[in-house]
Amino acid sequence: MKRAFPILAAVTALLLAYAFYEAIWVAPMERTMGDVQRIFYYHVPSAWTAFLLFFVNLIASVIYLVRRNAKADAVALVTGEVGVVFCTVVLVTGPIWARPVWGIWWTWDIRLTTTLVLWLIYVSYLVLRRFSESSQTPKLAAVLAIFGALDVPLVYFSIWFFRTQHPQPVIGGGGSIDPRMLHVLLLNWLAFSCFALLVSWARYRLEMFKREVEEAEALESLLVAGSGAQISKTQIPLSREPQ
Amino acid sequence: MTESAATIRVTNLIKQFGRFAALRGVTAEFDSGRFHVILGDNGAGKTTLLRALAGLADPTRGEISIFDKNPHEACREIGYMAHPSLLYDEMSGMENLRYFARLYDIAGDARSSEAIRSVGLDPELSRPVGKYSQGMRQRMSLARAILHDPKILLLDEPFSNVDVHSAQEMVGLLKQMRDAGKTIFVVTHQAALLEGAADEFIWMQAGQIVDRTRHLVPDPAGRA
Amino acid sequence: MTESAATIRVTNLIKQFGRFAALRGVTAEFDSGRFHVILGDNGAGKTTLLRALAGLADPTRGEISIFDKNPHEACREIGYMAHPSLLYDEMSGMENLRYFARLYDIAGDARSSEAIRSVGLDPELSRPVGKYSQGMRQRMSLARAILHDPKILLLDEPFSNVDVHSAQEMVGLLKQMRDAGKTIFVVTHQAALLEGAADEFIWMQAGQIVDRTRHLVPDPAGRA
Amino acid sequence: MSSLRSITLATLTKDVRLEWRSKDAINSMLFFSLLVVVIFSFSFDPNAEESRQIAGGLIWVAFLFAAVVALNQTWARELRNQVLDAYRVSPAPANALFMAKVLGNFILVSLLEGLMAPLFMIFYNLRALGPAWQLIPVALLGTWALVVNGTFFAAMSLRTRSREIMLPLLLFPISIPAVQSMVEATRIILTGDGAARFWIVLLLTYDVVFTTACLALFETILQAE
Amino acid sequence: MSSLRSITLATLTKDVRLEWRSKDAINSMLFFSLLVVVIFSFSFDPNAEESRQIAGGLIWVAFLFAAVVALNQTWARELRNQVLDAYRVSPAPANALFMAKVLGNFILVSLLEGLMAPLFMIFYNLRALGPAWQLIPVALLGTWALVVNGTFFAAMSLRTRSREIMLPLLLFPISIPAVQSMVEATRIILTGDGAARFWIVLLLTYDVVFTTACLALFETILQAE
Ligand code: HEM
Ligand SMILES: Nc1ncnc2c1ncn2[C@@H]1O[C@H](COP(=O)(O)OP(=O)(O)OP(=O)(O)O)[C@@H](O)[C@H]1O
Ligand SMILES: Nc1ncnc2c1ncn2[C@@H]1O[C@H](COP(=O)(O)OP(=O)(O)OP(=O)(O)O)[C@@H](O)[C@H]1O
Ligand SMILES: [Mg+2]
Ligand SMILES: [Mg+2]
Repeated sequence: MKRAFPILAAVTALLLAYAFYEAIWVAPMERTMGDVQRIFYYHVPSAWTAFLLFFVNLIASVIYLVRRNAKADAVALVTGEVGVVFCTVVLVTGPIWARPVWGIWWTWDIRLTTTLVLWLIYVSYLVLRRFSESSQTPKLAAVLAIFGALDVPLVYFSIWFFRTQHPQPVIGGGGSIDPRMLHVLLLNWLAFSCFALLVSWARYRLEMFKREVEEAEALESLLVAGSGAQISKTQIPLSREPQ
Repeated sequence: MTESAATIRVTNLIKQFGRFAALRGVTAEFDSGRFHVILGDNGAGKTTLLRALAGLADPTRGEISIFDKNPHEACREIGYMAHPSLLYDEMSGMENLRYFARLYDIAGDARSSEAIRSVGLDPELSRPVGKYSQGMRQRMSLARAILHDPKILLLDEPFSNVDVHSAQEMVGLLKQMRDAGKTIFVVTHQAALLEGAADEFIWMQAGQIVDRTRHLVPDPAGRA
Repeated sequence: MTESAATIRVTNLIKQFGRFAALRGVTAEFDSGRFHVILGDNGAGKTTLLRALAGLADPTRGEISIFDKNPHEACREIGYMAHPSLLYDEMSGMENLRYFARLYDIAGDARSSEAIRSVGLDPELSRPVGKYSQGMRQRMSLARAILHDPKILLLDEPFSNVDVHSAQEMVGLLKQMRDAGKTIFVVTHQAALLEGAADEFIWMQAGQIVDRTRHLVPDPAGRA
Repeated sequence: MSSLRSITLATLTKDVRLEWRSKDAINSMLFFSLLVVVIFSFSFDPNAEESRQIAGGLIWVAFLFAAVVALNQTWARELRNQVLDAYRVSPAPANALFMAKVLGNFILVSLLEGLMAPLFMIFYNLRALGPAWQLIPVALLGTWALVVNGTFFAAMSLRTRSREIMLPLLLFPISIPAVQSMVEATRIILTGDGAARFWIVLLLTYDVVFTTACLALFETILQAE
Repeated sequence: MSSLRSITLATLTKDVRLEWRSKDAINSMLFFSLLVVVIFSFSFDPNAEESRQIAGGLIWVAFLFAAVVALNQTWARELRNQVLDAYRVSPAPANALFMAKVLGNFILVSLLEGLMAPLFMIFYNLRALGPAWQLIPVALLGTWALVVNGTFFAAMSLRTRSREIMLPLLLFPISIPAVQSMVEATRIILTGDGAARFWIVLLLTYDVVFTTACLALFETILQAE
């Protein structure tokens, strides 16, 4: 187990490098959009990875609520954080791509809007975690995660009627794509997933470590650290009030 | 005094607030029908222990069993009184108790006025609780805790701000309740008030129970 | 003890809340440099009297003169401690005092940490006051009251919720301050704590001063 | 079950009575909404055609913000003297408290809407070209959607720093589909082009889903200390 | 006088520090602004010509909302544990407290405005056709007007019994001239037809008059128990 982490790190680095090479030099150039289209290999895998992470977040949150398992909570926290990062990548690469091909940075299109709302929901999740003062933050956060997950399909329906400008889904959506592009795309996705796993894992270990340290510190901080007990360190005298 | 079976069992209770642990492994058993007094310095963890027993603070680790149930399930048997009054400042005492009686499914006002009278206040007082004097508020808070006639009373400094005469009456009331079979826990810094009345004194220090004595001894064994 | 001139003069003080009068004509003179203890049942009007002296409650009728000034003008000479802590829950003790020091135009942190240390707390404690235990908060509140080294101290139940040992230390502190020439008023229900220390016991009942005694007599004349 | 109903009722009665004594929430809401109407009427010449297009948005944004102001105070009273603890140690079901608070807020916000809607109609010369009666289910369902989630998140933000600002942060992202449906439905009804049915059904779904979720999870929130 | 300044500063620093406790405060405010803008764009089609017409009104509604949320909690902190009493027994001048609160709210609301305005500009494709720099004095003066009266009335509502009905009834008519000036000035600047000078001067007058009045009367309000 100890050795799995460096191995994963090495594999991820190799995969990312190879996928980068494939995306930039090997994949065929798109006819109408030109080289800008290569952003595709980062845009789409990021989106898929973010979805995956948010899904894991939901599962972990449910597990936490049922089992009260601290590990599940750490997983939820970590996937929330990393998911927001990947979602941000989508929201940044999207407009960068949109500007040259559509001529605008942003439009209220169904796919764009759902992504934005998804991002908003999970940012509010992180804000709650950051601002909570309760020792029960995990519970509150898990509940919010479930609310967020329930909201997503509704968001999707509520903007169903927006005219769309964004390409249809590649897989299962009936769109057609050059198989070589698809190959590169899937490769990139694999690399991104490994990367996400790697980062989440590191973050998870850090989080668990932080909690252990906190607990140890808590139990050690004896009376001197705690209260105004210095003056009465010696003994608690009894009341001598005559009644 | 008959030794009854332990009804409250606390096992290795730890309560952590961030970097600080207010309870560091409390293990104890308490018999029912007895009058326990919890003593200790400021910050020793007495309030935290009481809140855990009342089911208000989920312990970080450890277990509490009350009549073999957890504190939440046993909530009907528990009466809790805290530092803050746990009353609505804008309503009169009677209105407050009437509302809380509904929460415990107690019908009629009889029980509410009985509770108010038993702490030496007047059920007719129409002033809102926010305008009571500190000691009156404290007593009304006790009335709220005993309203549903619980088997276990958890009282956090019930005598602070109460005048000596009324405090003695409150002790009398508690003694009566103990004799009627209730289990009573009182946190206080005025232990002398309870010298004759209490069955056991429990000493806390730095988040742990350091000693339990039958009488109020000046220097209980085992204390540093 | 030398008899100094009366520095606080209260003349026929009446404080009315709607239909109810909490003070019904209090007339008294208090000498400076003495330690006064105000005793009385709950609702007797002790807190109301103290608030009037501090300038927080405008009397309905009657006059207060402190060093021949009204309480507002004399505010620099008065230190007031109340039931509620009068502290910001979100700031640490030191941060609180640092702020209040600014209000009194006291420069530097030295005085603040001195005040905190004198009530037996640690100026380094970084926890916000809201997370202190009840007794710790009470002591910090006393530290706030003595911060600007006032000539007159008005303390409303300073010992409630404070553990016995610390209470005795607080009494010691007050005795020292009295010896340094301060005038001290303490409202309390734990009069026994002050038996040796206080110069005078003032008994209130139903909004009036009914007796003033030198010693803590069990049943002072004039009390029902 | 009967205890759920009776406790809900008791809590609701108490809240209404206390609110009636102080009138805190209704006042700040009223003031806010009046100013909003005034601001809009200054900033905008009510030309019938245009106003109909955006009136739906205006009205609902005003109500959303007013509701947030009111919701922020929902739990304030329970926090003073920690009365909430008294509720938590009692055997009363958490959901009774929740339902009472939701109903209280619902009444309050509906009342406000009842007062404000005519004002809006007058200021903007609005007349619905579609079936006007549909505005009523839209308003009721929409208000419920705002209030049920708002009450829930207000309870959640009790345990956080800077409570007041937390509520919109949590509430707005989750409310987007509801707001969208309310606005669209209102616009369709006012302009009369198209049918609002889809939006009403969506709103209903939203209400059902989130009311269920809130009832299922409120106990957890309440007991989290 | 110097004590007025130093105590104002001390109080302001304390308030800002408490607001600022967490570095996340600014982030959460940014997020809040983003949410408000997003909610608006769900309610109004930002591409529509009409919504640009009322953008001035929209922006001020959003700011007003932020201000009300901020004002509502101005005194809350001083009331908990009755810290206000500690201020009242101290020799510190009442106006120092008032100025500190006003400045604190002013900074908070201005900051939010500074964050929200660019977002509005982007999402609504706004571009001022008149002299854009004038928006800055309008925003500053308008914010000051909202905040100075808002803080004063919030303090007033802490004490008086009759405040219930008084508060909205007083504050509302008093605020209308300010609100009208802000909105008109903004509209004129955005559309570019006419000069906003009259409104800016009106706003300035309003600010001067009410700041003076508040400073003259705050002591009375504070000491009333
Ligand atoms: C402006 C912000 C944009 C955002 C927020 C965005 C968001 C997304 C998301 C979330 C996905 C994954 C959806 C899914 O698989 O269901 C996606 C996929 C995709 N995006 Fe974008 N996008 C943006 C702009 C663009 C632009 C400008 C283009 C190119 C014209 C583009 C082309 C694609 C393509 C080809 C896919 C893959 C189709 C698929 O499998 O779904 N996107 N985008
Ligand atoms: N929510 C909290 N967060 C952080 N620390 C806390 C919290 N509540 C209590 N503490 C700390 O835990 C310790 C024990 O507090 P507790 O209130 O149980 O003391 P106590 O024995 O009741 O004291 P007192 O006699 O003064 O009431 C104190 O040092 C206190 O500061
Ligand atoms: N703001 C108020 N409005 C109405 N009545 C009040 C108000 N403040 C105090 N009272 C009443 O005045 C009486 C005296 O109150 P006060 O607080 O002075 O009593 P006290 O002597 O301090 O009592 P305790 O020992 O319980 O603190 C009480 O009956 C109280 O209910
Ligand atoms: Mg305690
Ligand atoms: Mg008192």
